[in-house]
Amino acid sequence: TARIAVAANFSATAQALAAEFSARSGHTIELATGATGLLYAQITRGAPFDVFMAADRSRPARLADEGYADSDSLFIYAHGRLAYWVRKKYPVPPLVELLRTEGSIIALANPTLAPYGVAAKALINVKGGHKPVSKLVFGENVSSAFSLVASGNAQAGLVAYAQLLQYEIAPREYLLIPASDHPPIVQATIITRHGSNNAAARAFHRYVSSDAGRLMIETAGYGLPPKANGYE
Amino acid sequence: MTELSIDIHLRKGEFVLALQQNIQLQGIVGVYGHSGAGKSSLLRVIAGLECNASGTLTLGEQCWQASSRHHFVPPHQRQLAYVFQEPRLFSHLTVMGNLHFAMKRVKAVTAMPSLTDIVDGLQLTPLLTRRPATLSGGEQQRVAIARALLTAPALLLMDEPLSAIDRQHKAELIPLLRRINEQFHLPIIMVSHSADELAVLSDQLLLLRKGQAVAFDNTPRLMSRLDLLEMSSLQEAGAVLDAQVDHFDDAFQLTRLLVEGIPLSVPGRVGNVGARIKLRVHARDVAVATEKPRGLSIRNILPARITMIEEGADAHAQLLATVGQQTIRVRLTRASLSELSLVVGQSVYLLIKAASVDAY
Amino acid sequence: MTELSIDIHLRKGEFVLALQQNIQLQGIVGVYGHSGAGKSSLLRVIAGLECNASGTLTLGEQCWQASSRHHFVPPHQRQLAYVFQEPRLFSHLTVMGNLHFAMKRVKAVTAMPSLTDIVDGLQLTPLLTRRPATLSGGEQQRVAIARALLTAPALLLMDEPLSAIDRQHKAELIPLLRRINEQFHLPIIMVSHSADELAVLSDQLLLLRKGQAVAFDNTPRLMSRLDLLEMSSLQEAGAVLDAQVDHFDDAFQLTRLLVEGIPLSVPGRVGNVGARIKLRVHARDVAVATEKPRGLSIRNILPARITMIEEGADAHAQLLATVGQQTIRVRLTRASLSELSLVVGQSVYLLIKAASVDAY
Amino acid sequence: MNDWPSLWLTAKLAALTTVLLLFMATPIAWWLATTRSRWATALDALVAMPLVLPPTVMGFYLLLFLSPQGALGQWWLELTGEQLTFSFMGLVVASIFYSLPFAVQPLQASFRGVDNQLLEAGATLGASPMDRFIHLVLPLSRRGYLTAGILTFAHTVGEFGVVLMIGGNIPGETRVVSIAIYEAVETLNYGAAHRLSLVLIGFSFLVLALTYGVNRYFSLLSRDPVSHD
Amino acid sequence: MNDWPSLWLTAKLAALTTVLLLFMATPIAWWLATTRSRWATALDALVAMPLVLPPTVMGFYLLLFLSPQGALGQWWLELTGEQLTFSFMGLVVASIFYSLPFAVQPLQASFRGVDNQLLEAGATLGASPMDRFIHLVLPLSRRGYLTAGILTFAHTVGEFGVVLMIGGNIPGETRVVSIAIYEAVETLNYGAAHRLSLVLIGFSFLVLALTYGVNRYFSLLSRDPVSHD
Ligand SMILES: Nc1ncnc2c1ncn2[C@@H]1O[C@H](COP(=O)(O)OP(=O)(O)OP(=O)(O)O)[C@@H](O)[C@H]1O
Ligand SMILES: Nc1ncnc2c1ncn2[C@@H]1O[C@H](COP(=O)(O)OP(=O)(O)OP(=O)(O)O)[C@@H](O)[C@H]1O
Ligand SMILES: [Mg+2]
Ligand SMILES: [Mg+2]
Repeated sequence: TARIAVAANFSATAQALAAEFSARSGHTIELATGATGLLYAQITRGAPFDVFMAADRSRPARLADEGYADSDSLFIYAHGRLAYWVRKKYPVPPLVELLRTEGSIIALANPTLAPYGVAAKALINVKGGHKPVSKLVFGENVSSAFSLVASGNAQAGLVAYAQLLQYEIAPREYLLIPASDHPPIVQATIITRHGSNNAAARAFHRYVSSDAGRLMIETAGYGLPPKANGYE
Repeated sequence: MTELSIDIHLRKGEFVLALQQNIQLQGIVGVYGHSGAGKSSLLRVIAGLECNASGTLTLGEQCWQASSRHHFVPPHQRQLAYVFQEPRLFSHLTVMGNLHFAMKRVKAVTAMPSLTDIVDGLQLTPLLTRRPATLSGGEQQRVAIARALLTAPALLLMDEPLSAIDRQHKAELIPLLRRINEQFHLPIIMVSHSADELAVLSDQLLLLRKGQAVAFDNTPRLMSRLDLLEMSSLQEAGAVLDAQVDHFDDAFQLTRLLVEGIPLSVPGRVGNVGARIKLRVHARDVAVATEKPRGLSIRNILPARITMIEEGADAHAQLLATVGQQTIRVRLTRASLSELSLVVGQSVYLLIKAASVDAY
Repeated sequence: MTELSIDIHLRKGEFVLALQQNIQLQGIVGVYGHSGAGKSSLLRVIAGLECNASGTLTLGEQCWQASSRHHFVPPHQRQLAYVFQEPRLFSHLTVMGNLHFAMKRVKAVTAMPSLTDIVDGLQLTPLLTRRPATLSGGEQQRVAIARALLTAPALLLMDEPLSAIDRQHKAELIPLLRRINEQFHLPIIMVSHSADELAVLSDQLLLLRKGQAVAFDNTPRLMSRLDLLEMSSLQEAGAVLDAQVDHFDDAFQLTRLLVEGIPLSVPGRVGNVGARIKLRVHARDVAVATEKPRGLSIRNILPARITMIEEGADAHAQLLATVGQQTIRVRLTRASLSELSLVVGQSVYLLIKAASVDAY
Repeated sequence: MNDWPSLWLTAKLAALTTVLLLFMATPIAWWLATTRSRWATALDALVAMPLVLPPTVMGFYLLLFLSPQGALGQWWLELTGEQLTFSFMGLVVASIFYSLPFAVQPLQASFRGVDNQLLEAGATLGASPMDRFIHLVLPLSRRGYLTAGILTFAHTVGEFGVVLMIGGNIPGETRVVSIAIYEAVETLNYGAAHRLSLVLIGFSFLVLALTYGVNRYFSLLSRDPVSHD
Repeated sequence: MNDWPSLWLTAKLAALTTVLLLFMATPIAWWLATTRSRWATALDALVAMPLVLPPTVMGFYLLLFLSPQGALGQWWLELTGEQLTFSFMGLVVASIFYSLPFAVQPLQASFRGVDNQLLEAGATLGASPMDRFIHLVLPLSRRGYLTAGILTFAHTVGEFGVVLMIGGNIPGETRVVSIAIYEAVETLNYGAAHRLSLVLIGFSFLVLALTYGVNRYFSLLSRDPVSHD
C-alpha cells in the first residue's frame, strides 16, 4: 500500500493512474488530495504520505533540500496546459477583446497560490498590454476558477485544459493557449522520507514516468517533459 | 355603574373553574376562598391571561371574550391593571423605570392620581433609583401596586396585594385605595384570604370554593349569613353598620356616630360631620347584657332585639340582633347563652368596645 | 438549650444592619419589624447567605462566622433550614422531587417527623406529582415549608411563612410547627409583620427597626411593654398569661382554666387537666369595670389592680393591671378612663370574653 | 504587503453581517422559541444546516444561488443592476447565510429563558405583543444577543471558505484578511502569516474584550453579589 | 466511491468532540459566568479567538502544536507512544480547540441566567457548591447545553479546514465526509459532491431533528402554555 498526496488539479488523472497501476501491480494506492502548500506543510510535520505529486516544482524541491524527501526521486511528471474558456459565445472572442470590454469578468486561479494562476496572469499582462478594464476574479486554485465560469458568475476564464477535457466541454467553447505564450506550469513529484522504503510507492512513482503513465497523462490534457528529464 | 358579567369554564389539570356571576362593579369587590379555590385563576381569566378559558366575559358595553363568536380581546387591550400575587417587577429597569413603563401605556383618558400622589402614598421616594433585586419583599409589593395604579385602568385586579405589607404601610395604602376607588370611580377586585382585610376593605364579596362561586353579596350581608361561616371559616366575620357622623369630641379624640339614632363612639376623627359612613363590628367583640350595665369601660351600649339564635356543636353560639333596621352579629359561648337564658324576641343590650370598632 | 450569639455588621447600599444579640433558642423566636427593617437580611446573615457581613456568629458550640479569624462556615454546612419569603421551588423538579432533594441532604442524625407526617400536616398529597409552576401561591408556600422541615435541621429560619397561607391550612400548620418545635427540640426563628401571628406563635420576640435591635424579650413581657407599642405599632399587642387547666365542661365545650387561682373559661378542649398552658389576651379585648357586673355574656371576670396608666395623644389609653403575679394589658378610650376615674392602685374587674382568648 | 485594506474590509464585513444577522435572526428565533407548531422541530434542524456543509462546499452552492442565473442573484441583478457575486454585498449575503445558526440558536435559547410571568405583567400594563417584545424580551435577552453577536462576528472574521468562493479575492473589495493569511500560509510565507494572524487576533481581541468589558460592567451594576461558595 | 467509512468517521468525530467539549467547556463557562476577577474579560475574549483565525490557518498552527515536535504532540507521544497528528485522536483534539467557543459561549449565557435565588435555597438545604452545580445548575441550564451541543456537533460535521490540515485526508482514519465533499468539488466531481452533501445533510438533519424533537417534547410537558398573543 502506498499513500499518494496529490495536488487537487491533478487528482482526477492521478486516480486514473492509480486504478490502472493497481490493476497491473496488485498494489493498493490511496490518494489524498489537497493544496500543494498544505501537503508540503503536512509532510514536513510527519504526515504518512509516500509520494508527493505537487502542482509545482518548488515545493517538492524544497522538501528534498530540507531532507524530508529523497532528492534523487524528484522529476517533472507533467506540464499544465492553459485554456481560454468562454461560455455560450461562438466563436470564442479574442482574449484581448474581452480584456478591453468594460464589465466583463474573467476568472483565473490565484496567481499567488497556483502555478496556473501565475501563467494566466503572465498571459494577461502580455495580451492586455496597458491596463485591462475587465474585472479579474481569482479562484483559490484552478478548480475554483473553473467553478466560477461553470456556474455562470464569470463569462470567461483561464482554466486548465485537463479540466475541460474531464468535463467534456465542447471544443468550440475554448481555445488552447500555446505553451509558449506563458511561463511553463511544471508539476513535479518526489518520494518522501516516509515512502523511501515503500516498494509500492516506488513502483507507482516509476509507473508515472513509464510510457503507459505518460500516455495517460498526455490524454488527460497535460503536456509532457522530455523523457530525458525523467526519473531514472 | 358598570357590570362585569362572567360565564366562564376553565380546566387546568384536574382543577376546573366554572363560574357564572354578574357583578355590579361598585367599590371594592372581595374574592375570598381557600388556597387552591381558584381565586388567582379567576383574576387571570378576567385579565385574558388564560387563553384556554371558554365562555363569555363582558365589562359594561365591552365584550372581552365570547368563545361562541371566537371573540377574544387580548390582555393589553383590556382596560385593566393587575397586581399579581408575586411582585413581577421588571428586573432590567429601576423602580422608576417600572413606574414609567406603566405611565407610558396609560389606558384611560380619565383623570388619575398623579405620580407624586401614588409615590407618596406608597412611600416609594427613597426607592425610585433602585433595582427590584435590591428591594425587600414588602417594598417590591408596594412598587407593584404603584405600577398597576399608574396605568389609569378602568378596573383594578389585585391578588393578595397586602400579604407582604406591614401594618404601618397598610394604614397608608388602604385609604389611598379607598380614595382612588371613590374619587376616580375605579372598581377594584381584590383577592385575599384574610377575612379581616376583606371585611374592612370590600363592599361586596364573592366566595369561591373548588372553582365555583358559593355566594356573592354585599359584604355586610354576606358576613352576617350564618350558613356560610363554617364553610368558609370566616371566623372573624362580623357585621357592617351604616352610621352617620354626629360630633367630634376634641378632648378625648372620639367621633360620636349615630346608628339608628343611637350614639356610638369610635376613636379618632372619622369622616365629616353629617357624612354617612360604615362601621365594622366583629361578632366576637360584641357582648350581650340583659340589664343595662354600669361602671363599665365599655361605652357603646345599644338596645337591641334578638332575631335569631344558632347553637353550634362546639362551644360557640351565634346570634343576630337588630338595632332599628340594622343587624349585628354576636358570637358568644353556649354557656353564656344558657346562663342568660336568651331567647329569640328578647330585648337585650349589646356592648361594643369603642376600641374594637373599625370605622371607615 | 443552645444560644445563638449574633454580633454582625452588614451594609447593603444605604441600609446597615448592625446587631449584637444573644438569643437563647427556645421555642419559637419571632422577629418583628416594618418593611425594610432588615428582617430578611438578618435571616440571610444567620444562614450565611450574606458574604459581605462582618462580625461573629455562633450557635451553641459551633462558630459559624468570625471575621476576625477569617472563619466562615458556608451555608450548606450550617445545620439549618430556611423558608424564604418567596417559595423558591426548583422548577425542574416535581413537588416530590423538591421534597426528595431535601431528604437526600438531611443535616442531622436526630429523629425528625416522617415524610408522611409532614405531607399530611401540610396537605400536600394531591400535589406530589405536580410541577411548581402549576401550583397556586399558597400551595407553593406549603411545599417550601415541607421542604425545609425535611432536612431535619438544628435551626429553622422562616421568613413570613404564613403570608400566603389561608386560615384553614394555618390551623393545621401551626400545631404542626409547635409539635415539631417541642417534640424534636427544633428552635425556629420566624419573621412576620403580623403581631397577631407572632403573639400566638412566638415565645420570644426580637424587635428590629432600621437594621437595629430595639428590644428582645419573651413575648408576653415584650408585648406588655408600653413604651414599645407605638414605635412598632403593635396595636394588636396583648398579654400572655400562664394558666393551668382545671376542668373540661363537656356540655358547653368549655375548658376552665385557673389564672392565679381565678377561674377563666375558654372555648373548646385545651390541653389536659393539670397542664400548664398559655393564654393570649388582646389588650383591646379586655374591658374594665369598677363594680362587678351582672347579667352579662362576658363570663370571665378577674379581680385586678391597676399598676400603670399611660394616656396617648390619640383617643386611647393603655393600662396595666395585675392579677396575682401576672400582668394584663388593657386598651380603652381616654373617655372611659376619665369617666370611670381610674387611678393607679385602684382595684377593678377585668372582663374578658371567652370567645376572644387564644389558648395554646 | 499593505494589510490595511484587507483589515478594514474584514471589519466592515464582520460588523455589517453581525448587525444584519441579528436583525434577521430575531423573528426566526422568536418564532422558534414560542411556537407550538409541529413544523418547529424541522425548522430547528434546518437552521443548523448551513453549519454541516463544509464552507467551500457551501460556497459552491451559494455561487450557484447568487450567480446572475441563480434565484437570488437574478433578483438582485434586476433590483440593483449589479452582480451579487464578486462584490462586497455578495460577501455579506453569503456570510449571513452561513452564520445564521450562530445567531438564531443563542437567541432562541435566551428567548425561551425570558420569564413568561413578566410578559404577562407587561400585557396587563397595556403593552402589545410587539411592545412587550421590544421593551421586555429584548432587554431581558441581552445575554443571548451578546453570545449571538460574538459568535457571528468572530466567525465572519475567521470564515474564509465561503468568502473565498463568492468573493473572487479582489483587493479592496472582497479580499479579506483571512484570505490573505491563507495565501501567506499556502505560499510558505510564514512570516507574513504570523504577522497577519497577530494583527487579526489583536483586532478581534480588542473588539471582543471591549464588548465583554462593557457587558460585565453593566451586569455587575445590576446583579446581586453571587453567593459565597 | 463508498461513503460509509467517511460518514461513520464523521459521526464518530462529531459525537466524541461534542461530548468531550461539553465536559471541558463546563468549568470554563462556569468560571466565566460567576467570577468577578478582572481577568475574566480577557478570558472571555480569548475563548472566542479560535473562531477568528481561518480554519486552515488555525489548522496550520495546530499542526505545529500537535506535531511530535510541538508541545502537546510531544507530551501525547510520550504518554501514548502514538503520533497525534494524522490520527483520529488528533482530529478530536483539533476539533475541540476549534469548537471551544461554540460550547463555552452558550453555556456561559445560560449559567448566568440561572436564578441565584434557587442556588441559595439549594445551599440552605445542605447542597455543597458541587452538589448545587450538578443538581441545580446543570438541569436548569438544559437549554444552554442543547445550543452548545448542536452548534458544536453541526460545526464539527461541517468544519474541514482544520481537519484536513491535522488529519491529512487518510481514508478510514481521518477522511471525514466534509473532506470527501471538498475533494469532490475540487476535482470537479460535482455529481459525487451533490450526493455526499445530500447524505451529510440528511444525516445531520436526522440527528438534530431528533435532539430538537425530544427537547421540545419535554419542554412542552414542563412549561405553562405561552400567553395568548
Ligand atoms: N397547570 C395546572 N395543572 C393542574 N392544576 C393546576 C394548574 N394550574 C393551577 N392548578 C390548580 O388550580 C387550583 C387553583 O389555583 P389558583 O392559583 O387559582 O388558586 P388560588 O385560589 O389563587 O390559591 P392561593 O390562595 O393559594 O393563591 C390550584 O389547586 C392549583 O393547584
Ligand atoms: N443591594 C441593596 N442595595 C440597597 N439597599 C438594599 C439592598 N438590599 C436590601 N436593601 C435594603 O435593605 C433594607 C432591608 O431589607 P430586608 O429585605 O432585610 O427587609 P425586611 O425587613 O425583610 O422587609 P420586608 O418585610 O419588606 O420583607 C430594605 O430597605 C432594602 O431596601
Ligand atoms: Mg392565588
Ligand atoms: Mg423580607
